[in-house]
Amino acid sequence: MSNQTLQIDVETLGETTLVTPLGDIDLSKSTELRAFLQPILSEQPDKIIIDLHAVPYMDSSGLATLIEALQISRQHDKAFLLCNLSEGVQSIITLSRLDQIFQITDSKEEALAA
Amino acid sequence: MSNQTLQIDVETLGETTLVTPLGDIDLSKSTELRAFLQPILSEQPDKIIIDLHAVPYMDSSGLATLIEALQISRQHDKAFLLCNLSEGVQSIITLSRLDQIFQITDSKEEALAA
Amino acid sequence: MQKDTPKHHSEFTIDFPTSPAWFKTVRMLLLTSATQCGFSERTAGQIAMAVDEALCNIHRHGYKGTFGRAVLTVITTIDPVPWIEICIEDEAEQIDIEQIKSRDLDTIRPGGLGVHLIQTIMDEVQWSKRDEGGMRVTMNKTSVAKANQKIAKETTTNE
Amino acid sequence: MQKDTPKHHSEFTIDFPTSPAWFKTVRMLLLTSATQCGFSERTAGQIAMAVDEALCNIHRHGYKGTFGRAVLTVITTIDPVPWIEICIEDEAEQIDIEQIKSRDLDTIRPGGLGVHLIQTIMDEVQWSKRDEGGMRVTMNKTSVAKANQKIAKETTTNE
Ligand SMILES: Nc1ncnc2c1ncn2[C@@H]1O[C@H](COP(=O)(O)OP(=O)(O)O)[C@@H](O)[C@H]1O
Ligand SMILES: Nc1ncnc2c1ncn2[C@@H]1O[C@H](COP(=O)(O)OP(=O)(O)O)[C@@H](O)[C@H]1O
Repeated sequence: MSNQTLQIDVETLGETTLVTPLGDIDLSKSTELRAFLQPILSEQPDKIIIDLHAVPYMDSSGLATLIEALQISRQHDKAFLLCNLSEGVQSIITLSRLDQIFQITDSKEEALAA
Repeated sequence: MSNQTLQIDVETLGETTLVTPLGDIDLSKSTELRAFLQPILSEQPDKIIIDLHAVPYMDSSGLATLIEALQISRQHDKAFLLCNLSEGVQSIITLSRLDQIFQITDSKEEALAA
Repeated sequence: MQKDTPKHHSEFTIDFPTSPAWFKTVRMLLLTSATQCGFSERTAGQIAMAVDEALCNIHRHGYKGTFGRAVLTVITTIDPVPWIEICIEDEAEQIDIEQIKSRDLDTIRPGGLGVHLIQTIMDEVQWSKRDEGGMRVTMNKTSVAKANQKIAKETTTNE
Repeated sequence: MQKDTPKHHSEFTIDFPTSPAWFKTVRMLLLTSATQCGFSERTAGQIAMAVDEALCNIHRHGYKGTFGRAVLTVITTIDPVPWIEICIEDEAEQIDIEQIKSRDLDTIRPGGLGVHLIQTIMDEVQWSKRDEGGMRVTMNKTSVAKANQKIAKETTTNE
């Protein structure tokens, strides 16, 4: 339901941090994702992968959070990837022409190998 | 979405038929469930198990379909069980005091053994 | 919890087709407004169920399965406790209120459970004929009323 | 497909709080009405997204994140092709229409995507100040218009 908090799984695989949010990321949830990503970005792992298979819907506030995380990763000279996009997320990323800006892979394995 | 058809998995295990509907069973879906159960009821297996773990919501038209199937099974002197009720289905069955009428088990295994 | 919504009073109205394809969406509307005013997810789910059953009846008995419309109004407040009032108005054929009744639950037969569910879930339910034609059902529930009544009864019995 | 709903015309209005807790439910309303009038699930999802973005903007920029209300009206028809018209009226502060514009997409920075998304998804979008106070945004889309324009353009280019 809409007033539950966003569930986010996180896994550390060597120098890579894999983040898996579960559920829609809209205006009611994007600040939670932002707060969750901040300490991870500060730790500066070599690679951050956001697995989006369990995010059916994302709005522009969710996208803004991802763009900000990408900017910070770039400042640190670290990799930031998206993988496993659901149809809804693919749709908003294409419509906002961000498919050229984000590094996107089909699977988690490809993201880990990239 | 609401105008898709109800997905129903069916499995035959010896003399038992296990039926697993996937999704809400409300007025827009209960006639589909009824049509699906009819040929199975005609075959008269020893036991029919309806696994309801993947049915988050059921309304009284869904219940009516299950009651009808129970009646037919009883006429044939065959077993008809429900298992794995979701919270939503548990709620309507308790509220309509049908927990005394249906044979209900927590798991599929218990239903197979019953 | 959303810090932006004052919880003391909220209201919405929706005018929509009484087609089964709409009922899931209407259940979500009820879930949202009932949880927003402080009902538990479980109780909110039951309130959504009561409205769903009322809509099924309007569709099947009122409009006889043909195209119709309903106007749903939901008013919620949290002061002093979560409270919800629901009104559904239709333009269907008017029937005598005595005909709207739940069946005897001891006989095992399909059908006749909707009215029982509505009455069990909600604190108060009332059907009426609208002067303008069509029917109206109003229902309300607080998060404590029935529980309190039950406690009151049990206390009386135990003494 | 529901056989009980005539597909030629449908309309609903809902008056609700512009709280983010409501936006998912409003997206479901749009998904239901857009698929009911014949849009694909994919397009219906994008229409729901456009409305979501417009509501986010009303909440954040119009009402500055404080409590407010919106009246959403959705009209659909299927004749001759699926068509949807959406109107959202608020009572928020009025701003000059020129201020509602999408940012340059070539710079990588968060924010400023909502208006772009709304304009890309819908065929026509128009913001205006309401005489009674507050703002109004109306938008519409048919299932073919943009595709046809594109085909028309390509045909002209190729000749
Ligand atoms: N909105 C309504 N309009 C007309 N009749 C109704 C309405 N709601 C309920 N009824 C009457 O009340 C009876 C009991 O309803 P219900 O308990 O939902 O069972 P069912 O719909 O399965 O018969 C119905 O059979 C019908 O005669
Ligand atoms: N309903 C509205 N009320 C007031 N200003 C608006 C409204 N919608 C959009 N705007 C203005 O248009 C700008 C662009 O909006 P948008 O593309 O959604 O990006 P963002 O909201 O991230 O700034 C906003 O920054 C705001 O100034």
